[in-house]
Amino acid sequence: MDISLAEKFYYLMKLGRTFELRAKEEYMKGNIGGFLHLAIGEEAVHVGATVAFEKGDIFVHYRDHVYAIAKGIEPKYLMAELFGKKTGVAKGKGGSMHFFEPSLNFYGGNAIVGAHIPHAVGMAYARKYRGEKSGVLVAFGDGATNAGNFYESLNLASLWKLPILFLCENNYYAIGTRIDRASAITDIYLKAKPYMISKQIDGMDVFEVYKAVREAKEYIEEESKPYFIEALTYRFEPHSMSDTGNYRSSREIEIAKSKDPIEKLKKSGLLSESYIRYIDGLVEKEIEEAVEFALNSPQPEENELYTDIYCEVCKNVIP
Amino acid sequence: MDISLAEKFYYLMKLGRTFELRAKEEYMKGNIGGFLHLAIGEEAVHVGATVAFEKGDIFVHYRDHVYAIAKGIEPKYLMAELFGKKTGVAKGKGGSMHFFEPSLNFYGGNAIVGAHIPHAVGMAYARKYRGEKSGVLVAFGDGATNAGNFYESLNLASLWKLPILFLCENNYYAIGTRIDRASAITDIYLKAKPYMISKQIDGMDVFEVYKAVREAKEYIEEESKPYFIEALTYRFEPHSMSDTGNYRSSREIEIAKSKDPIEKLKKSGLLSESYIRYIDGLVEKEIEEAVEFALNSPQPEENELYTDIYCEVCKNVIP
Amino acid sequence: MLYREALNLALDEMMEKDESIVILGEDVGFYGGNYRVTEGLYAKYGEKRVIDTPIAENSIVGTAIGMALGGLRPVAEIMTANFAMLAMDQIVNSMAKLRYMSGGKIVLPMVVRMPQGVVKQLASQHSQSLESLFASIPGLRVFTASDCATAYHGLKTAITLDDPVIFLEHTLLYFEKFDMPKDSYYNPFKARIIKEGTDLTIFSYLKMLHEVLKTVEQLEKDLNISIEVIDVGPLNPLDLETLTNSVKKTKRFVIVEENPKHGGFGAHILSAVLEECFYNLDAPPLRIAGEDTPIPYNRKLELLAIPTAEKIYSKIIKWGKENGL
Amino acid sequence: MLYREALNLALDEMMEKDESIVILGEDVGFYGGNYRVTEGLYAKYGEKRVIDTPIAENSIVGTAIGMALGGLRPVAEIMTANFAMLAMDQIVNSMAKLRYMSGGKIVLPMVVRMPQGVVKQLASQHSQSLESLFASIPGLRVFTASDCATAYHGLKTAITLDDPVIFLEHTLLYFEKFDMPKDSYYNPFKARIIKEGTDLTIFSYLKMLHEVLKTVEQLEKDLNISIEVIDVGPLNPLDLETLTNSVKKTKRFVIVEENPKHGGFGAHILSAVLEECFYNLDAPPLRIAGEDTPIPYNRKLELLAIPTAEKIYSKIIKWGKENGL
Ligand SMILES: Cc1ncc(C[n+]2csc(CCOP(=O)(O)OP(=O)(O)O)c2C)c(N)n1
Ligand SMILES: Cc1ncc(C[n+]2csc(CCOP(=O)(O)OP(=O)(O)O)c2C)c(N)n1
Ligand SMILES: [Mg+2]
Ligand SMILES: [Mg+2]
Repeated sequence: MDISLAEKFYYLMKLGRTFELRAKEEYMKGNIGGFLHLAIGEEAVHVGATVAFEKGDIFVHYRDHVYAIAKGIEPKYLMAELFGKKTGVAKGKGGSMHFFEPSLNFYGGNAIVGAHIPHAVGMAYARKYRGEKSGVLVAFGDGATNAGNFYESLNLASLWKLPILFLCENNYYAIGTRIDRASAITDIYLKAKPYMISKQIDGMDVFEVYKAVREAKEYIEEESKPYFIEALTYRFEPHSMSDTGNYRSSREIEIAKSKDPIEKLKKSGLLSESYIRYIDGLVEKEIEEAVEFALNSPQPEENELYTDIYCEVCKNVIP
Repeated sequence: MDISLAEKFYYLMKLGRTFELRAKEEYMKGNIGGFLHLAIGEEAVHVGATVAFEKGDIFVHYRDHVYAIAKGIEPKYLMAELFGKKTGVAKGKGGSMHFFEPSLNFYGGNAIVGAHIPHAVGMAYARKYRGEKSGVLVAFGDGATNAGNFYESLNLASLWKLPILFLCENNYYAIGTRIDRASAITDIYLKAKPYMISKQIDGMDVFEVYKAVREAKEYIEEESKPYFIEALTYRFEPHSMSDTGNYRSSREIEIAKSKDPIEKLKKSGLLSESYIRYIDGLVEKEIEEAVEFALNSPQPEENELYTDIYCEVCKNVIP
Repeated sequence: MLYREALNLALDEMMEKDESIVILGEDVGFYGGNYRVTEGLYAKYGEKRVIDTPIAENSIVGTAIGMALGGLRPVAEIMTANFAMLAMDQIVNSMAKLRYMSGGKIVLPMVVRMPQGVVKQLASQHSQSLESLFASIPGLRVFTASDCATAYHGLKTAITLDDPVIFLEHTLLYFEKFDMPKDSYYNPFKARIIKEGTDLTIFSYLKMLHEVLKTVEQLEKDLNISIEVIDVGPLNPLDLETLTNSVKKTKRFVIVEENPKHGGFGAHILSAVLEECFYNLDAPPLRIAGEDTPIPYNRKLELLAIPTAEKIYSKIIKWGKENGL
Repeated sequence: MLYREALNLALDEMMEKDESIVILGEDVGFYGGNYRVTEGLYAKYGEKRVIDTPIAENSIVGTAIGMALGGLRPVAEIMTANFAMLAMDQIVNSMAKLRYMSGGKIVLPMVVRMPQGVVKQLASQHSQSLESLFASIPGLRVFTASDCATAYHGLKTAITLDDPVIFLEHTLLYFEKFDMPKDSYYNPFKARIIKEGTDLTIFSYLKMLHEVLKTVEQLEKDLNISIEVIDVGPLNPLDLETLTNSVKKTKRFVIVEENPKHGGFGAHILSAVLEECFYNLDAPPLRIAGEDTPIPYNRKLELLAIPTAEKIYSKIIKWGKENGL
C-alpha cells in the first residue's frame, strides 16, 4: 500500500473529523444553526471515494462536510458557511446542507433525499455529450434507495450508458428507521444489479473504498457505463443535532465505534507516530483558524436577501 | 382445458372487442370525445386476468374498457359513460379513462401513468389489515415500469408482505416510444425479480394468462406476499384515437395480428362453430343495445358540475 | 398543553374509538415522529396501525388513498410540506380527483398532515410555506391549525370527514404551549374571531397569527382604534361569511401571512373578500407577507424574509397613517 | 403559422445556433412530440440532442438540472402540466432554489415547457391549468405564450436566459393559426397591450385571451365604452408596470382566467394591481374564472366549468350595469 496515500487519507479524515467535532461544539454554543448532520464514523467512505474520484464531478446529500473538505474546499470557507457568514462557500445562504464549489466540481449539498441523483445523471449526460471522458460520482444514503428518483436514475444511467458511479453509504438507518423496516432488500447493491455492475464493500476501510472507487472510475470512463457501489458504514453520532439517537443500542454503537476508520488507519502501521502527531497538530490549527475566520467574518449585507435569484442581464433580451 | 371457461373467454373477449370497435365508430361520429385508448389485441390479458382474479380488487390504467367488461360491468353503462351521459358508470364525469365500479371491486381507470399502483398497494394493506384473505390485482403498461411510483410500490408490497399481483402488459410501446428506447431492461419481469416471484408469459394466449394469474392469486392469498407477471402482448390499434401510430412498421403489426387472441381461441377447437355464431350474434345485440341506451340516456343535469366534490354532511361536525 | 400534544391527543382519542384509523409516514412509528406528534402511539396501537414507511412521499399518499378505498381512514404524515412536493401527483391528480371523476362512487376519508413554514435556519429547501399550492386544487379540503384548540378539534374533524383533507401545521408551533379547551366549541369549517374589534380586521393563520397577537394591543393603543383579529382557519373552502362580515363591520382589513407575497395565499383571501366588500372599504387592503425570495440560511436574512411582530406593527402604523387612521 | 410551428421554429433556430441546447422529454424525438412541437428536430439534430425519455417526469426535470450544471442549455418538455405534478419536487426544491442556496455559484440556464388547460373532454386529470402553483415559487420565471409571436420570441428568450424558466403553453392553441411577426419587437418580460382602450382594462393570457378578443367589440358597442385588452405575459415576475399604468388610465379592470377562481392566478394579478391602484378605481375589479371544481368529461358540463366568450360577455355586461358603466 501507498504510504503517501495513507498520509493523505489520515490528514483528510482527521481534518473532517476535527471540523465536525468543532462544528458540533460551535452549534451548541449557538454559533451555528439549522440542521447539522455529522458524518463522524463515515469518513472512510467520504474521503476514500472523493480522493479516488480526483477531479471528477461529485454530487452528495446534506451530510456533505467531509466530502467538501476532501474535495479540497478550505475548511475556513465551510466553517464560515456554517456560521452563516458572507465569506462562506454559499455566502451564508445555504448552511450545512448546501456546500457548493463548482470550480472544484463539487455540486452540493441537497437537502431533499434523493433529489440530487438525477442531477448527477444529467451532468454525466453533459460530460458525455461534450466528449469529455470524465465520470460523475453521486453519493446517497440507504434511505434514498427506496425513493422513485433513485430508481428512475438507475434506469436512465443504464439506458443512456452514462459514466456515473452510484455510491450508496449504507449506514443502516434513515433517521430513526432501521433499514430492514423500510427496505425489502437490505443488501442495497442488489437493487442496482439488474442495471449495472454492482458491489458491496467495507466502508470502514478507507483503502478498500479508495480501491473500489478507482476501479469504478476507470470502468465508467473507459466503458461509458454506470457502476454501483454499496459501502457499509455507520454514523457514530445521531442523525443530526436535533436527533436524540435513542433508537440504537449503545452496544450496537460501541461495536461500530470499534471499527472507527481513523483508528483503523492509525493501527495499520502505515503511519509513523510522529507523522500522526504532526498532522493532529496541523489539523487542530487549521480548524482553529477556520473558526477564527468564521467568527471574524462579516454577516452578509441585507440586500443579499434579494440577490442570486434572477440574472441581472436579462431585461430586454432579444435572441 | 375447460370448455365452459373457453366459452366464457370467447364471450368476454368478443364482447370487449365489439364494444371497442363500436366505440371507435361512435368516436368518429362525434358521439364520444376525449381520449379513447383501445385494448384491441390485448384482450387475452385483460379477460384472462380478470376472470382468473374472480371477485378480487382490480386497479387498471386508462386502457380500461375490457377489464371493466370482464369484471362484469354491463356494457351499456360503460358505453353511456363514453357518451358522457348521466347513466354512465361515472355519471358522465369520467369518460373512457375513468370507469369505476367499487361494488364489483373495480377501482378504475387512472389517467396518470403509474399513479394507481400505490393505490393497489394501499388496498392490499387494507385487506390484510382487516384479515380478509383477498388479493389485489394491479395492471399497468411497460412504460409505467420506468417510473418511480412503480418502484416504490414493489418495495412496499414486498416489505409489508402484501397480497398483490403486479401485472405488466408489455405491449412494447409507450405511445410512440419503443420499450428499448425508454427502458434499460426490456424483459420487464427482471425488474421485479429482486423483490418477489416474477414471471414472463405469453399474453396472446388467454389460457396461459388465466392459468398464470390463478396460480399467482392462490400464492398471494395463501402466502400473503406479492407476485409479478409480465404478459407479452400487443395493441393492434394506435395508442389512442389521437395517435397516428406511424412509428410501427405494418409488417410488425401484421405479425402481431397473426397472433390475435380471439382468432387463436377460435382455432383451438374448443368452441363449436355454432357456439361462436351464437355468441357473435348475442354480443352484436348487446353492444347495439348499449349504444341505444347511451344514445337515449339523458345528459347529466347542470348542477352535476358541483356535486361529488365534498360530502354533504360535514357542516358543523364535532367528533 | 403543547401544540404537538394536542395533535397527539386527537390521534390517540380517535384511534382508540375507531380501528379503521391508521397512521403512516416516515419515522412516525418506532421513532415516535420527527416532531414527536405520534409519540407513544406505536407502543399503544402496534406497527400495523402506526406504520413506518420508506422515504417515498408519493407512495405514502398513494398508499393512503388505497387504504381509504379499502375502508380504512388513513392519516398520513409528510415530514414537512417541502417534501410533499414529491407527493404532488398523488395529492393533485388522485386524492383531489377520484371522487369527482368516479361520479361519486369513490369516497376518500383520509388526511394528509404536514408542518410547514420557516423554522430557524433550515435554508430554502426546508423553510417553505406552500399552502397556496394545496389550496388551489378543487376537491381538497385544506385546514390549518394555529393552536391547541384548532389542532385538536380540527384534526379530529378532519379524520371524521369523508373528504380528503390536507391538514397544515406549523413546525414552530409544535413546542409552543396553548390553552386546550377540550370541551368548548370549535368548528374547523369556520374562521375564528380571536379578538373582537370595530375599526380594522386582521386576518392571519398558523404562526403569523401569533405574531399579530403579540403586537395588536400596541397597535390599538398607538392608532387609537379597536382591532378584530381573525384566524382564517380553513383555506379551502374558505369561510367567507365570517371574513366578509367582519370587514363589513370594520371597513378595513390587513392580511398577515408567512408565504411569499407573489403567489401567496393572502391574494386569495383578499380577492374573495374584496368581491363582497369593495364598497364597504374605507382603506385599501394591506398584505404583509414574506419576501418574494427563497429563504436564506443566515438568521439575519431569514428574519428579513418573513413578517415579525415588529414589522407587522410598523407596516400597519405606516399604512394606517397613509389611510387616515 | 400554427402556434406549434412557431414553437418549433424557435427551437430549431436556437438549436442551429447553439450546440449546447438539447431537448428532452417523452416522445419528443423519434415520435416528433405528442403535439408535434418538436417535429423534425430529431431527424435534423439526432438523438443526442433530441432525447426521448422514459415516463419519469421528476427525473426529466432533475436530469435537465444536471445538464444545465454541466454547461448545456436543456429544454425539457413535460407532456402536459398535469404530469408536472410528478416533477414538482425538482421544480420547486431544486430548479427554483439551487442558485440561491449556493450563494449564486450555480446558475441554471434551462427551460421546462408544457401545455396546460382544458382541451376537450379529457376529464379532470388531464384538464388542469396549474399556473398558480408554478408562479408562487420564488426563483422561477414563469412565461406564458398566447400566440405565435409570444411563443416564438418568448421561447427563444427563455432559452437564452440564464434563469430557470417554466414556459406555459395551451394545448388548444397548438393547432391555431396566428400572425407570426418574426422581426417585430416582442419582449417576453413585459405584458402586451393587444388593443388600446380608455374605460376598462381586461387582463388575460393563454387561451382565455382569445375568448376575450372574440367578444370585446360587442362589449364595446353594447356598453358604449372603449376597452383595453392586455396579455399579462410573464406570471413571475409580473410586469406590474404595464398592468398598473393601464388601470390608472381606465380606472376599471377585469381578469379572465381559465383556472379555478379559488386559488387561481387572477387573485395575484388583482392583489398586485390593487396595491398600486386602489384609489384609482371607479369600480370593483371583476374576476371571470373557472369554477371551483375538477373538470368533468361531459362536454356540456366542461363548458360550464370554464369561461367562454359568451359568458365573458354576459358577466361583464352585468358587472358594468351594476357599476355604472
Ligand atoms: C424527500 C425527503 N423526505 C424526507 C426527508 C427528511 N430526511 C432527511 S434525512 C432523512 C434520512 C435519510 O436517510 P439516508 O438516505 O439513509 O441517509 P443518511 O442520513 O443515513 O446519511 C430523512 C427522512 C428529506 N430530507 N427529504
Ligand atoms: C405521468 C404521466 N406521464 C405521461 C402521460 C402521457 N401518457 C399517457 S399513456 C402513455 C404511455 C404509457 O405506456 P404504457 O405504460 O406502456 O401503457 P400502454 O399505453 O402501452 O398500455 C403516456 C406517456 C401520462 N398519462 N401520465
Ligand atoms: Mg442511512
Ligand atoms: Mg405499453
